[in-house]
Amino acid sequence: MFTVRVQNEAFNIGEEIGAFCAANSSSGGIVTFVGQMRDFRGPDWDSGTAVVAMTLEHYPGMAERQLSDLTAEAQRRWPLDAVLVIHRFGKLTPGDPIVLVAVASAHRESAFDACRFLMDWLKTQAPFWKKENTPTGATWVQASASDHAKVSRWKP
Amino acid sequence: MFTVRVQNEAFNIGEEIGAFCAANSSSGGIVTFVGQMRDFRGPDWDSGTAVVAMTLEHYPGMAERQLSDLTAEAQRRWPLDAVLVIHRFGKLTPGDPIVLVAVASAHRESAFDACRFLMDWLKTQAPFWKKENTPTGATWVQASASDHAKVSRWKP
Amino acid sequence: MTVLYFAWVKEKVGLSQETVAPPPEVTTVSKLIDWLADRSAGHKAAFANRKLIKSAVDQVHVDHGGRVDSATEVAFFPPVTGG
Amino acid sequence: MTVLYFAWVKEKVGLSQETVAPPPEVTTVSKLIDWLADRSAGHKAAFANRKLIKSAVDQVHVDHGGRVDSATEVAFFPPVTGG
Repeated sequence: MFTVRVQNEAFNIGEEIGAFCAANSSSGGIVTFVGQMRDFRGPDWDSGTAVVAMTLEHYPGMAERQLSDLTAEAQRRWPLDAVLVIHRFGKLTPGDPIVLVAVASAHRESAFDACRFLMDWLKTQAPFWKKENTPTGATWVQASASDHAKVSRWKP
Repeated sequence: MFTVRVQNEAFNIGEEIGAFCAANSSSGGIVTFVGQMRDFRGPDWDSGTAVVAMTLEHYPGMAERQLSDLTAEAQRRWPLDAVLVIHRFGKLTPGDPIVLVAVASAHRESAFDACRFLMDWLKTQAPFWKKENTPTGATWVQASASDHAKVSRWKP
Repeated sequence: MTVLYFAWVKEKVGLSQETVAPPPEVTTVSKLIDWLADRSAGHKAAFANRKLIKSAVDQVHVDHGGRVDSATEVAFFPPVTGG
Repeated sequence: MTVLYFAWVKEKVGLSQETVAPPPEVTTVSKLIDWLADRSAGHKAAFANRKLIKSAVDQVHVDHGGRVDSATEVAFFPPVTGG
């Protein structure tokens, strides 16, 4: 099953991954990526700035469509049994999961490759924008140049 | 925290991954691999042979030591916040999780690389042996040549 | 044509969306930016450095050379930062 | 010296472990295999094709050229299939 969910509600990582594994118990390997909201910005907590909350803006319609297109592309490239993508929008607090990508395949290589492909593309293509609230005000997060470099390895 | 568990008892994937993510909520990215016991042997279910149960034999002492050494090597190679490795032994039934590797890092690249490194090495180095019970008898699983090829990419 | 703005582009323009009817010579994203920039001081500020602005036509990423003649929805936003 | 056997090596030998005292000229894994193979028909069958057999000395993987002079624990097993 190939599922994309773009949602305001928080989700429970353990429940989602547990259910995904149970639903795909015949798949040899399951790889998941979880991105969580960090409570700091910068190289590490000590030298960084505290982030007390985050607002994730998204482009309704296009967000779902982009993630579905990426999932379909992953299916074309690798033999996959199932994919689950969940992405939050709205207000988040530190520790909240932002994104979950889970991939099931008979082959662990394919599961690793497809999960990484989905994350690399999601980071540069999916229309979401993070605004961080720090003690000194709210600022839009800058896009990462290295994220754009990473995606180039997946060019067909 | 860097934890290795080699255990006879079944474990709950969702609970383990949920607790790992909660304990590492400041890590930007968490990558997990779950290997589950398949109910068939062969390329797919239709052309394969049913597997009704499995016994995982292990080398007590060396299994824990190998997995701890691999985890330490991953720590040397990548900036990791935490690693959890759980590997079952004993009698398993289809759908049971066999292995879980979870890696937390500030950098998703490092988390992906380290998780894959651990799985590739675990498959060729950790002293576990699978015996499958099929309707026609019990047989030891053959080692995969491709698993040995995969590990060569991690040579220092 | 519906034009959508997101993130700081939205904040500078001061609108999340608007319905516009550009003249027929506005055939590309680039020309649409030229045309929109004249609508208000907010628009001008948002599009001041157009290299920072990404665009989508009918929910598909396109560069500024992309056609907008038959578009029903055009969106402008900074590089994405999800995940 | 304790010798351990796993998986089908154990089944062929018919033992999971045994304590042995090989003579001083048994300095390598390869020589230990030669020496063990003579202990029983089961041992001979297990070590018939030694290319199939992996070894560990004191819980560290070594090839058949590895030293066993000062080993306290030597293990023989097929290629691992965990994970």
